[in-house]
Amino acid sequence: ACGSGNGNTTPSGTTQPPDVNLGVVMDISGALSGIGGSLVKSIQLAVEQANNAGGINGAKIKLFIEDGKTDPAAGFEAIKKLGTINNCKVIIGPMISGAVMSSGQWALDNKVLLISPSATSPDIAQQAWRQFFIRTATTDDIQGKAMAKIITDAGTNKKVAFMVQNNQYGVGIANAVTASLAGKATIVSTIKYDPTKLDYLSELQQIKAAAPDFIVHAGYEDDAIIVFKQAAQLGLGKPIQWITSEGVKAAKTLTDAQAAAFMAQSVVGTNPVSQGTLFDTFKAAYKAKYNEEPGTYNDTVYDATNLAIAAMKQAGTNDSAKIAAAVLTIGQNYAGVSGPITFNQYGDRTSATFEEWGVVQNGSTYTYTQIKLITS
Amino acid sequence: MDLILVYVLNALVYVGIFSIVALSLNAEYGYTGLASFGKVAYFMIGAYSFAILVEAGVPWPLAIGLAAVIAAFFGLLVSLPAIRLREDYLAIVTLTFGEILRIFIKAEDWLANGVWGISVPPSFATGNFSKQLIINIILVGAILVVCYFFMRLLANSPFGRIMRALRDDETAADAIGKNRIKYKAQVFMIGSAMAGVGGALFANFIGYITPDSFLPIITFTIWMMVILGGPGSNIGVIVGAAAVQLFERGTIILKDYIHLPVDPTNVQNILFGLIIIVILMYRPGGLFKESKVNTLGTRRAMRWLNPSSK
Amino acid sequence: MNWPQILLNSAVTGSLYLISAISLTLVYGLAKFPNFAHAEIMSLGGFIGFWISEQLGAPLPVAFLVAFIVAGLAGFLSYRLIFKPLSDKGASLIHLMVASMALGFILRHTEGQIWGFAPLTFQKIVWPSWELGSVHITLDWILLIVTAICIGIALHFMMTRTKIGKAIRATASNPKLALSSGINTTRVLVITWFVSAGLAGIAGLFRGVETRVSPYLGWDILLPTFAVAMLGGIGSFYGAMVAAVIIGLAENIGVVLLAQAGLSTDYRMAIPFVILIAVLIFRPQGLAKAFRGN
Amino acid sequence: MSDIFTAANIVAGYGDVHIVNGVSLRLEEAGSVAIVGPNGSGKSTLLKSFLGFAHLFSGKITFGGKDITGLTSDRTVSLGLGYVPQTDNVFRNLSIQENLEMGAFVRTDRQQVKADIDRMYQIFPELERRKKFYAGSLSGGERQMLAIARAMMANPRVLLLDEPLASLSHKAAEGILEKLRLINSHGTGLIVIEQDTRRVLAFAKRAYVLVSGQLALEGEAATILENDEARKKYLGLSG
Amino acid sequence: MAESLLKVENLIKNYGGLCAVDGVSLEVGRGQFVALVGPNGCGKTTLLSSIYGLRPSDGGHVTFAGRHIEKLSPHQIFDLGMGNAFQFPRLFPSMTVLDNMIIAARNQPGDHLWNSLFRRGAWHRDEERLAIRAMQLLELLNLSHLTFAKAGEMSGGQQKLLEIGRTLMAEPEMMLLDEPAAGVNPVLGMQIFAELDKLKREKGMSFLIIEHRLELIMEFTDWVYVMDRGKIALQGEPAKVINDPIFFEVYIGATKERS
Ligand SMILES: Nc1ncnc2c1ncn2[C@@H]1O[C@H](COP(=O)(O)OP(=O)(O)OP(=O)(O)O)[C@@H](O)[C@H]1O
Ligand SMILES: Nc1ncnc2c1ncn2[C@@H]1O[C@H](COP(=O)(O)OP(=O)(O)OP(=O)(O)O)[C@@H](O)[C@H]1O
Ligand SMILES: CC(C)C[C@H](N)C(=O)O
Ligand SMILES: [Mg+2]
Ligand SMILES: [Mg+2]
Repeated sequence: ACGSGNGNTTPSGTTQPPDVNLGVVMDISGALSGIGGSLVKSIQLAVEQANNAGGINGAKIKLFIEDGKTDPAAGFEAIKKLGTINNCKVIIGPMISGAVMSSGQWALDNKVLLISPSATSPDIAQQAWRQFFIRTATTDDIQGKAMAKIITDAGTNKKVAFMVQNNQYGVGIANAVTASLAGKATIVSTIKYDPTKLDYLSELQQIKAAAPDFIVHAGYEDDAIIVFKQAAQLGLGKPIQWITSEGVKAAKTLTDAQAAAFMAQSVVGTNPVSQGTLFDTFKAAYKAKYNEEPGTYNDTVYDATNLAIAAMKQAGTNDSAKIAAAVLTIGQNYAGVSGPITFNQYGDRTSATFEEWGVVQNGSTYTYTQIKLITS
Repeated sequence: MDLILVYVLNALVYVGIFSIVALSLNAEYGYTGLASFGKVAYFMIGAYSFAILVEAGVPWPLAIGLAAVIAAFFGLLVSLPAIRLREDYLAIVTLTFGEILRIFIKAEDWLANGVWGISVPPSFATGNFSKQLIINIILVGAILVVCYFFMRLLANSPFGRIMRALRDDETAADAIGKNRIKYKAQVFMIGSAMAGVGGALFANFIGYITPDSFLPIITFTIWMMVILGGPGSNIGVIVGAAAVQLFERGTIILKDYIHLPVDPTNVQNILFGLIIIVILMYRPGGLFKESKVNTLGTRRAMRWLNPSSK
Repeated sequence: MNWPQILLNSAVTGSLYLISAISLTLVYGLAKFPNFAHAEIMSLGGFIGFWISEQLGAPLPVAFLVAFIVAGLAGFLSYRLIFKPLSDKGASLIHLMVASMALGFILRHTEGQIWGFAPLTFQKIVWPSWELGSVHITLDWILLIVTAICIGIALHFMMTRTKIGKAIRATASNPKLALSSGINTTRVLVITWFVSAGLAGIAGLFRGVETRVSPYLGWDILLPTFAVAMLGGIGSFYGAMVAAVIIGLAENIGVVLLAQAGLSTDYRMAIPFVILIAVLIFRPQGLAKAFRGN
Repeated sequence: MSDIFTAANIVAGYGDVHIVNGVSLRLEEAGSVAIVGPNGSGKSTLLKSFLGFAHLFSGKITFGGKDITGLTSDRTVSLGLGYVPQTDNVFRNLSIQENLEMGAFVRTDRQQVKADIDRMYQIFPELERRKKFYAGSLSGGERQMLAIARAMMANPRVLLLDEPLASLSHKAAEGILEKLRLINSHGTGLIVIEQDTRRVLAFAKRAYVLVSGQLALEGEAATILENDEARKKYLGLSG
Repeated sequence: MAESLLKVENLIKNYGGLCAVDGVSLEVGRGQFVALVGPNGCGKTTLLSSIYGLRPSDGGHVTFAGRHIEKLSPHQIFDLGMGNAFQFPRLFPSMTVLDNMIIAARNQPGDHLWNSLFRRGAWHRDEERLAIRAMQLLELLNLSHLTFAKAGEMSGGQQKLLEIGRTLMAEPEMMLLDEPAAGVNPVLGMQIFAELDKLKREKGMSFLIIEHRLELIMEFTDWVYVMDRGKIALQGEPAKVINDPIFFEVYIGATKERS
């Protein structure tokens, strides 16, 4: 028998308070399965740490993990299942903005709090059901501005090409950058690519033909490796400057020597700045447990989980409205591993500091380095 | 309403929607032998048509009807080149059509908001999920009943006989005066329209659709329902739809209690595959046998052979 | 536009499709159904190759060999455990096809369980590359093209000149009659499945070396593979060669045209099919007749 | 004289339906046997059951003194039992030439095989003209010739033929019978199912009349040909 | 000769390089029973299937009941009143023998989707009549014990019979039959030909039949065309044709003559 979050049914023979259920909807399968899997690990890490530290006022946190399948409909189903069958009041997820859009109204109706680590679509900001949705990722708008700034800083009327994933993430960033560049640069080519396809030679060829000064890229480590590798093959580097997104800045990207060498030469990126020491501790713990580097959104999901746990502790009830309020109060200059977190009244992270980063070579290995901070 | 009950009803809506689509595949494949692996395309066309129409202010009952018509139109459009192909080619071409359509919706964001998807305003603004659920149950249930009886009428009529004949040997059917292109196109239109209705109901229920809700896996799921339930049996495919839903949800819930060292999603998919293979191997006709054409002619012939039994 | 480069890219794309299509078409022609699990067999080849060369550190030729053998065994097993029993029971084309999709599921998620869904990249080997004028060319591309051509020719000779080749075609044409001509059809099928799946493994490994390895590796190139096989005429190796060239060209030029027209390059996957349908309407048998001997 | 082929008490059918009920049949060394009977009486089923293509419920089959009950037909063919099915009897997607080569699949004497193929072309000049064509493109009669030629390529000791003369013109039918007579005289035993009863009974030494899965008559072919009842009921030779 | 029903003029059909039908002209009058004979591979089946639209011809004209049909597809030709039975039966193997029969009837109201679904009265009446007719024919063909068996589970000869029965079901004005008696027991073969003859006499139906059994040709046909290598070599009344040296040369022949 599984403990119920209501607190009134107690497994016989135990004196411990009943478990507190925490739901998780991550995309373990589908197009973003690579990320989804690692996010689950970070959540498990956070919960394990919290349980070792005494849980929620003595109660153990019990995780219920569902697969959102990178599909808004499936994500919605997963949320309904967690909310009804498992009686979860708080759910970490869903991972993609689409699933947030499909389940937002339901979350409000049924008073289930959704905390997403990665749904970055600016569209979500204005939704009527925002009371039960909070996110620890900054929206694409903010990053878009930061990326645009690098271009405008370099001079006016530069030629810009886009090479972005054809999903809400990539297109969102492309739109945000385009909006910020309006009148200040010319867009010469926009390629939206499918991140699950593994071959972008022709697309890159096309960009090359447009002879841009800058190429704005939005993607993740996995497709970025291929993009940069093949860009290197086609000689699509200096003097052309690539500007890529935070999704790329993962240790994994640099494991490929060819891609890393190319990045060291021709690629810079933007990234919300994390507070170094906190992130390093998290990274070490993650590495110790899973023997791999944490990737994209692992920091925000870790923060989301910790915020949820802290809020449940503080609210001391199973009332999701109170928990939501608690998250917003705790989330004022909260020291997260993904940097300081401050929510506005909707539960969106207000402006973050971004850095411009690059890649440097040390002997045979490559590492990320901060070039400068971007304040927009 | 009790939460568990909500979940069960919620599952029932899915059973209903997928039953409708499975019935449509039964018309195409079960009776006519058309290997339509583009089911998700018409489901998607229905869903998007409905969403766009409702957004444009068309009342939802009309929008469902129009979604069916639009899907039927596309069914016709695709069928014209496709039904001249061999069955395996037809399967691959229709499968690709589904993929291309999804890419199209993604790429052409002027049409349907591209990767962002469309929100569908609820048909009854109840502002309460449980009420919404009950309305949807009734709606989906009613349409399913209509589709079921429609299919039954069709299967036990001369037209149903022609469908089966096309499945067996289309050249022979042509040689006895049945215009195979016309009949196949008609079947494709019926199937697409029904799948479109299913899509419209889906969009109406879920309230928000994006291209990524329409992956080829949906086609495979529907095929599994038909193969499992029994191609050529209308009751069968509905049972198949219910069984697949039960299986999917059952395994999801079960994994909360049984802890496996492996990823439950993987286990679920592996089981999914195994079940199909086992069914094909040990019960290739599905759980329910294909129903014989039962027309007046059959009964008349029986009396002829056996005049004593009235 | 850098046409020489586009031509070379087309040859690379086409060569990969060619290996994949040839291996698909072997079983397609013989067992008479499109084997969708072909995709996951390709992925398997990629994973095995990755494991051998990246994780165990063996040289790449060894990886190719092992990938061939393991993928071949997987093909053999799938025949023995699934497709043979099914056809013995008289399963229809569609049933076999659905079974192959189901097998695809099983394999894909088994691979996902073992190696994960996150893509893996080959890093040990850095391929030498040259600039010939405006053309960038790498050694792995050359290897791929040469391998594809060799496989195409070798199989063509095998099918038309050798006894086993003819036995394969005889079994494909009429299994019962083959049996009563003294052909051990089971052995013929076993060999064919093994070779077919083995070649799929090689195609998958090439794809993996070129790009990356994931359980979706095969699925990503399955549809164009079908297009090449169908365009060439199932079972025809010269047909497949011509089709691979056509589709390689069409995709690479098509992408350029798409981008110039301001359309999404994702439409790329539609290109082979538009060509295919156009051809099929006028020539339902594809570019060549099935199993034409000469 | 010793029997090269015997079938005793054959019960055979499809699925679990019994079509042939307790039929026994034998063929002497270098003998020839005709099986005739109405449509659907189980003739083809009987033959198929010898080769494993129909379900053999019970009975015993020997060939050259060996028990071959239950062997698959690729084994029996290498023992020297040839078979020409009633339908689907050529490799449609192989050329004529390749069809003939396939007929000789079990043989290893390559030179002799070549010579034999040429011999077949002499007997069936229609085939030689079209030797590079797919068998699927042959006319009904040409196909029938190819089917028989293919089976003869294996140099069988006993040949089972299911309606070899159907669809053949007078000339072609006589030609085939003549050829069969020749190989028969060289020691190949023949079991022939045929609806062209007059021809086949004049040809074979002995005959069986199969009706509803059971033997109605058996004996010397000539005697059966003269049997008034048989002539009327099964042979269509009343006139 | 009776009023012409089918007229073939200079019909040509090529297979790649091979000219299977090489300028054939022939005519079948209303109420006539015409046979087409010739050695194997001379192009008889090809000729019939070109007439019926199964293999579009490469040249020449075909007129049926006053209409040009060379460009039509089989179902259109069927609708004009012709029927065709294949040399190798093409049945609907998963359907019952009865359904194989009923479906072949002409002008069924239920052929239309709308009627099938919503005007059930219309086709119900028709079904009744068709079922009776089908049973009568099945009895004639000795198949009535298999009424509810699947067509695919019949012997070679039975399938042949059903193929013929199906064509009879359509009650066409004219039937093209490709070796109807091949593989059919001679007793039954004779009965079938007698029945066709009856249809000719009572209903004025016309037949164009490919047949190898001379006794049937002699007994039933009015006119014989002899084909050889894609061309009509000879034509005339059966008694005359059979004694013609040309017929003897191309058809009966001395068997070793050509080798
Ligand atoms: N699809 C095809 N492709 C190529 N050649 C063909 C095709 N069909 C038939 N032929 C050839 O055309 C010629 C005429 O064939 P057809 O079937 O018309 O002969 P037929 O007179 O009916 O002979 P039979 O009495 O043996 O049935 C034959 O030589 C045959 O091999
Ligand atoms: N595949 C099958 N499945 C089930 N029943 C079958 C099958 N094939 C034949 N039968 C039945 O078995 C009986 C005998 O068939 P068989 O083919 O042996 O007849 P036959 O004597 O060869 O007739 P014919 O002279 O017409 O070829 C028939 O009544 C038929 O209905
Ligand atoms: C995981 C991420 C790809 C999700 C993406 N940022 C979104 O908003 O959908
Ligand atoms: Mg028979
Ligand atoms: Mg013929």
